[in-house]
Amino acid sequence: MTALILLLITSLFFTGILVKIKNFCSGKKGPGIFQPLKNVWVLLRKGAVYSETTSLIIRIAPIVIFCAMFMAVLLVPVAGFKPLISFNGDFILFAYVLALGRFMIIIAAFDSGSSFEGMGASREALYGMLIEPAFFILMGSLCLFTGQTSLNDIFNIFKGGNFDLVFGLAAVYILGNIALVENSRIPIDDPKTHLELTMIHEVMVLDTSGFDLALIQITSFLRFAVFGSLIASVIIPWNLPAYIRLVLFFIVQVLFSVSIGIIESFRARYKMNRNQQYIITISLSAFILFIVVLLTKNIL
Amino acid sequence: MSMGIYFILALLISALVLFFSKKGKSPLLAGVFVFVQIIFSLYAFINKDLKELQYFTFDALSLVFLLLLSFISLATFAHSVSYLKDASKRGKSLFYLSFIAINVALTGVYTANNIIVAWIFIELTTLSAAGLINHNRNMNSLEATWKYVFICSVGIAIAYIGILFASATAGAGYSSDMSFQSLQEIFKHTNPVFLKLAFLLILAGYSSKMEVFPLYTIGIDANYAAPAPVSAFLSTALVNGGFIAFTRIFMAMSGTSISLWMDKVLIITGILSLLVSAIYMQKAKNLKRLFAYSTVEHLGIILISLSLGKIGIYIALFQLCLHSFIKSGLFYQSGILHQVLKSYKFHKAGGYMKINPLGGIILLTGMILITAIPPSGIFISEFMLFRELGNGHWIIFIIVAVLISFIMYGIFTKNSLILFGEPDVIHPKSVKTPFWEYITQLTFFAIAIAACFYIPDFLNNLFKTVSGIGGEIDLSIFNF
Amino acid sequence: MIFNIVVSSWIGINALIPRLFLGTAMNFKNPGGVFNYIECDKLSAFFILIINFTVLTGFIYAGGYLKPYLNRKPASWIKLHYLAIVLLHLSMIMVTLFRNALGFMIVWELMTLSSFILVIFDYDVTGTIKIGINYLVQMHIGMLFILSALIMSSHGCQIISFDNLSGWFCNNPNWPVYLLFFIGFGLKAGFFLLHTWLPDAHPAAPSHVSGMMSGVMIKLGIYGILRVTTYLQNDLQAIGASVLVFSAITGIFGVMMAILQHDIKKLLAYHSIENIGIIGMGIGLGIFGEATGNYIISAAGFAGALLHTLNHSLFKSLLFYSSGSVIQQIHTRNVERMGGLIKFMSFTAGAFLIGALAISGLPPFNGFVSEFLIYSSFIHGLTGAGFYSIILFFVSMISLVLIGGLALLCFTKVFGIVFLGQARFKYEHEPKEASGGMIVAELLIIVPVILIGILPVMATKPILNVVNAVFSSDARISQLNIVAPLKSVSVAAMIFLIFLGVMFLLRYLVFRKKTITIAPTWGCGYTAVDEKQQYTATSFVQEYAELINPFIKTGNTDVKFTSDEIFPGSREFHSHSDDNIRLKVINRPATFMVNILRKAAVFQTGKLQHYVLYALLFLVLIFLLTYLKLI
Amino acid sequence: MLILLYILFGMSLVYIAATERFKIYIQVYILQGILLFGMAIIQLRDFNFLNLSLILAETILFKSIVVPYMLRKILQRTRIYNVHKKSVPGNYTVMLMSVFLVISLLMAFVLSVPSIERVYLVIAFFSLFTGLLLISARKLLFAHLVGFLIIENAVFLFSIAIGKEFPLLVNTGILLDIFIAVLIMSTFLTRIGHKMHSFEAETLTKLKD
Repeated sequence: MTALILLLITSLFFTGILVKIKNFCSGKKGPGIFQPLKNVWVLLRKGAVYSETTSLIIRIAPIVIFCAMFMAVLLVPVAGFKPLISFNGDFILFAYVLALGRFMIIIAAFDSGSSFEGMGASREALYGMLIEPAFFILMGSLCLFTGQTSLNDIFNIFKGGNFDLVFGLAAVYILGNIALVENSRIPIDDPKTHLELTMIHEVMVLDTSGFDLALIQITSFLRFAVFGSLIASVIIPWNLPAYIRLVLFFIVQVLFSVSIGIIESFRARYKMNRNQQYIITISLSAFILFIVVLLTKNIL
Repeated sequence: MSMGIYFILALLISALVLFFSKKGKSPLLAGVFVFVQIIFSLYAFINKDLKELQYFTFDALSLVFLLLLSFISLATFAHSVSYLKDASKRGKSLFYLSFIAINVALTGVYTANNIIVAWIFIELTTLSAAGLINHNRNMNSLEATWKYVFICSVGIAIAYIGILFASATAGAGYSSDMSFQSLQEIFKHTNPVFLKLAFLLILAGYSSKMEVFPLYTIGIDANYAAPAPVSAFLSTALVNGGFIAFTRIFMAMSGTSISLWMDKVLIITGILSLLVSAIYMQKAKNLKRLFAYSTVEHLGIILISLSLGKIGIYIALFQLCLHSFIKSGLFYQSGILHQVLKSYKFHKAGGYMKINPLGGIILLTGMILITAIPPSGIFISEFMLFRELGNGHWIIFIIVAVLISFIMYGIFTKNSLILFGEPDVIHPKSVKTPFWEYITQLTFFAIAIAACFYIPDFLNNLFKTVSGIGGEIDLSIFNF
Repeated sequence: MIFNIVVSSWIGINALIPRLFLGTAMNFKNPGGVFNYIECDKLSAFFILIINFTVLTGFIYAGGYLKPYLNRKPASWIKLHYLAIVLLHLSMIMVTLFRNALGFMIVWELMTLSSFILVIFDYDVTGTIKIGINYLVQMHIGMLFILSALIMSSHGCQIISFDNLSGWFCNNPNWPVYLLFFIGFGLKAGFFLLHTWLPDAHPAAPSHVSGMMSGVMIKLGIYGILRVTTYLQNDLQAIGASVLVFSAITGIFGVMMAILQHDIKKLLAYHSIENIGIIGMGIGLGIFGEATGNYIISAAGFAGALLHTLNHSLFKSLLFYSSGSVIQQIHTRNVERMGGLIKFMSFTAGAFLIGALAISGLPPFNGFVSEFLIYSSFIHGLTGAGFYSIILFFVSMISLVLIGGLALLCFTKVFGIVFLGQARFKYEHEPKEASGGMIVAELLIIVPVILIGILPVMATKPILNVVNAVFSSDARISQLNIVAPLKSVSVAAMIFLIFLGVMFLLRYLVFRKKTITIAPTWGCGYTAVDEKQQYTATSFVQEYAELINPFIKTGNTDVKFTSDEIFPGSREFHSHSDDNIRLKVINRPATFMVNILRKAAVFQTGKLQHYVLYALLFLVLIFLLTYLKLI
Repeated sequence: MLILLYILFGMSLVYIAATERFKIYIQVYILQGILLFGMAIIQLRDFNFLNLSLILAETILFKSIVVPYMLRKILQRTRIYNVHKKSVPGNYTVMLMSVFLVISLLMAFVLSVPSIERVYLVIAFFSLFTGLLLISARKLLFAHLVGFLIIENAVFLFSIAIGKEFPLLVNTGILLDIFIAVLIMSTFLTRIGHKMHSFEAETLTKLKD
């Protein structure tokens, strides 16, 4: 339960911080931290505009996407606070609910019959397909390392073993990259969408509005929070007392958002056709991690 | 005695046919003869192993095929009646005359217990077949008949030389009685070189009758040129005759020192036959020739199974009987098909399934049965064949399997052209085929299907006695 | 009259089955008669259940689907078609029941035969017959493989039967016979390299037939493999590993090809290959688990395989049926010519969507459950196993992940292109919603699809019973380690659904007073948007196609401009992806052989002299062989 | 005495193989009939009326009178006397004949058994090969028919060589068979000649795939 609450809290201000950092780096003042929430609130109170080509799909999709994300939230441990649902192999469910969300957003993009959204959809599908193995390879190697099969136990890496720190950091690196891809940030995608026919994520929601758009934005907040807390639970030792973990958790979250902000402001975006390479590289690095784990398990 | 009566009746009826040829009573008389034929075979079946006129015996082998013959000749007669509706009186009488003659000759071949007598009747079948093949009196039939008669005669002459050799060096002290039982004794003491030579010559000679390699071609031409019912008769009853005449000699020789060698020769012949049929099925342009090639295929398989000892003989008989039923049914159907589509050619005829659905379905069924796909009874025999090949003869197993697959491919591709293809010229279905013409095929196919699930005991026993199996091999796979 | 036969046959069997299924394995042994060799253990019972259900829906669907054909085809042909359906059903059931070779072979071939007749239903469409014959012959070859394996394994036994296998496997190396069996049954199931008949046969057949064939008939290949697997004694590790790897390749190949297809039924056919791969993975895991004595792996693997068999039979038939309704309406199988159909046939669209979600293995549908089982088998293997087996498991698990991702890509494409957006071309008549029978059939399938997704335990427990009964595995362990996670999965699914409901309620409340305006799609400022500018299937998968170009070539055919034409005329361009495996492995050798045969046919000159000469040559040949002591 | 007959028979075979004129075929065939009669008489073990008459019927009556008559009839009916084609040149055929002679000698020696007159075997094989040569090397149906007749002579020689007497009934059966065969063949040959005014075997190659 605590895990859920913590997640929700972090998801509230995460994007805000991110935007703040970006503005700061580009020497602007920028809106307050809670501006994104305000936007969502505004959207929630608005009506909706639907394209005439659309069907039921675009009306139900955002809700399904949101619920799928919420399921993912329920599965994620937060720095030693048990998630609501946890069982052997729950990370499979985790990955697949994310996939469910992806499926829905893609067909929602198709629904408007727009000539742009399909493009975004195709990219989303391809990159999603490519990034899933990275996550699984990571999980698999952590399974192998810890001998556990549920998220809650897997991420409890820090037991003072020789290689814990190494693996922890490697895991963090990979998770960070995955997070960038999943949340479609720079270097994969540019939420500000200076064309390249308006990138991936933003283009898919061109024809969503009002309540639906709000849901989708909340979903992206949650997604950030989820990955953030995964990272947090990797690098925070679980055997610390609860309050310290709490503090550490928030610090990690803030750091995560700050780092993303910094990346976004100081790093250029890849050309679209280079993205595949980048994503495959992530999987590759995950695989290297796996090999290392395998060797440590079987040789040392 | 009964044999004598049968011959006399046959002679009488043929005389009457000649006599009444102007009146056009010949169909009736032929019908009477067929009746006689059936009665005769039933009589033969009732008192088995009866020796008649010293040269004929109703042993199990002959009984099986006598019964078969009575079936086939009845059906053939029925179909020829409708086929000859608008033939000239003279043509009719000639046709029925030869029909009676070939029936008599085949009965002789089946029942003869003497190698020479069998030979004589074989030659007779050739001669009487000529009248049937040439019925249409066009260039094709003339050519086919000439080839058939000529090559059969040559082949049979060669076979005769073989027989002479076989009986040659029995040495003194052995009776010159040429009945198969005594031959069995004689061969045991014959010089193996002579025996091999004899076997080879006989195989080569009778191959013209059995429609296997090397002299299979004429049989195919004959089947092609003859009227459809006649082809049905030729490629079943006549082929069976050749098979019997050969098998009796083979069984007489199988006790001797050359039996292993014979088996190998048989396998080579069988595989070559399979090969040629596989080859020419890819090329065949004509439905009847296709069926003829499938006859070659089946006889090849039968030769291979003959080489597998007692159970092999059992398999051969089983397959031959079912093949007779299915193949004759197919040929009857092809006759109807020709009435409807006016052609046997694959590139001309087509769309049979649309034009004549019942016939189409029958053709499809026959095609499925002849390729030994269950529920065809042939599947059982091929299963047993493979089982026998399975212990030791894996190479033959593979060869046969491959060739059979090719043959299956050929049959289906070609037949589908007729069944489903687009005809280049669509004939309005002028002739309305009466339903009774389908009955023969339906019954025959029904029998062939039933054989897949149940073998009547008397037949099973007949086969067992022929192949000399007795009880020692377990045929309980037939239990269902 | 046909109808009555069918209905009675099902009522009989459906009444019979649950008893068999729940009760212990029953075993007729009354002497003589057809029941002599029949034996129905739980495995058979399980498959019989699947068969009955799918054939039932298929038959209901057929009623609606065949309506347009009734006046176009001869009545007897339609009758034959129905008869073939009955025959197919009965023979499939008998296949699961027979143990002795002859009976098994007969019904096996009957199954092939009846399905052949079903496939060539549309015989006047060019190519259908060729495809059908190709299918028939390949199945025949497969039969010969199985036959040879059976004969080899029951060498010296009175009756050739599967029961001899255990004896043979005890005393001989297992893999050769198992390989033969695998090829034979794999041809039916459509494993990699043995699949070539499948992508043609399914599109050629009418949709209910494709549904039945892909749903259950190819599963009987799986049944055969499982049946043989039950007798395995040694070589387990090698066999399991090879099956695992082979299946992984199969799965990836299937889905890779599927994405590039634009013929909707061909696409679904390739997906059958993919799913067969997944099932095969389960089997491989099971064997491997037995080899290493790790019962969790084996139980989870086998259970996953069986459950996925069931699930695939459900959602694949669902997909085929719904796509069939579409094809029936717009008379083409090319997805590029569809679009916006959800507005005309909303139920079909919904059914297809559910099927798509299920086949992509997404929760809360049944596809996820079976894949979850296989995954859990994998991760159990990861946590405790040797060095090499870990690598094996890991790689094949990743391939399973890839399969999932690719399937998602593929089905978003299909659903999006076919049902959403606007019609890309004008339909010759307004598409109408499928007729009652078809809808009923689809509903019948949708119910278990969702039920299994929400209550996996309900489906998994009996299957675990089957596994425990048939394969050597420990009931307690499997209950503990396999059912427990599924319980929480179902809890999660429940929560998800409840939450979904709540959100819909919320949305309703929010929108109650709001103004909902309908406007044209926003074209980013570009106003003259028309349906031709929609994203097409080809462009959707273009990046992917470039990515996998090394493995699967996709070619374009277009007409080049020549220098002399000042006003270029109309051009036509279309891209295609061809199954190189089929071309290289099957077509070329087959055509090669046939050509050789054709060439060999020069000997028939029609000249009488030559015929006599052949006889002489034959004599000489035998002389020589004898003289040289070759025979 | 016998030796002379053998040699004559052999000569006749060589001659018949070399020539291509139908008239000569017929004459040589008559000659062979007479020769065979001589051999049979000499070989005959027990003189009784039945055997004598049978041999007479088989050789003189059948081979020297009836069959030649039918052959002539064919020629008259179809009015085909002269030869157009010559497939294998005469000298080659003669060479082939010598080869065959050697082969038949070898075979006779291979198959030598005390109970068989070796010389008969040689001649029998020789005539068998000649017949086959006629059938396979000549392109005229008439020549084929003659070849068949020569083969029948070979059969007769074999039966003499092996020296088996079959019961009368059987013998008559055989005789009848051959007779009808020749009869039917000649009728068909006549038909063919009528239809196509030549004995070209080439024209009979319609039937093939």
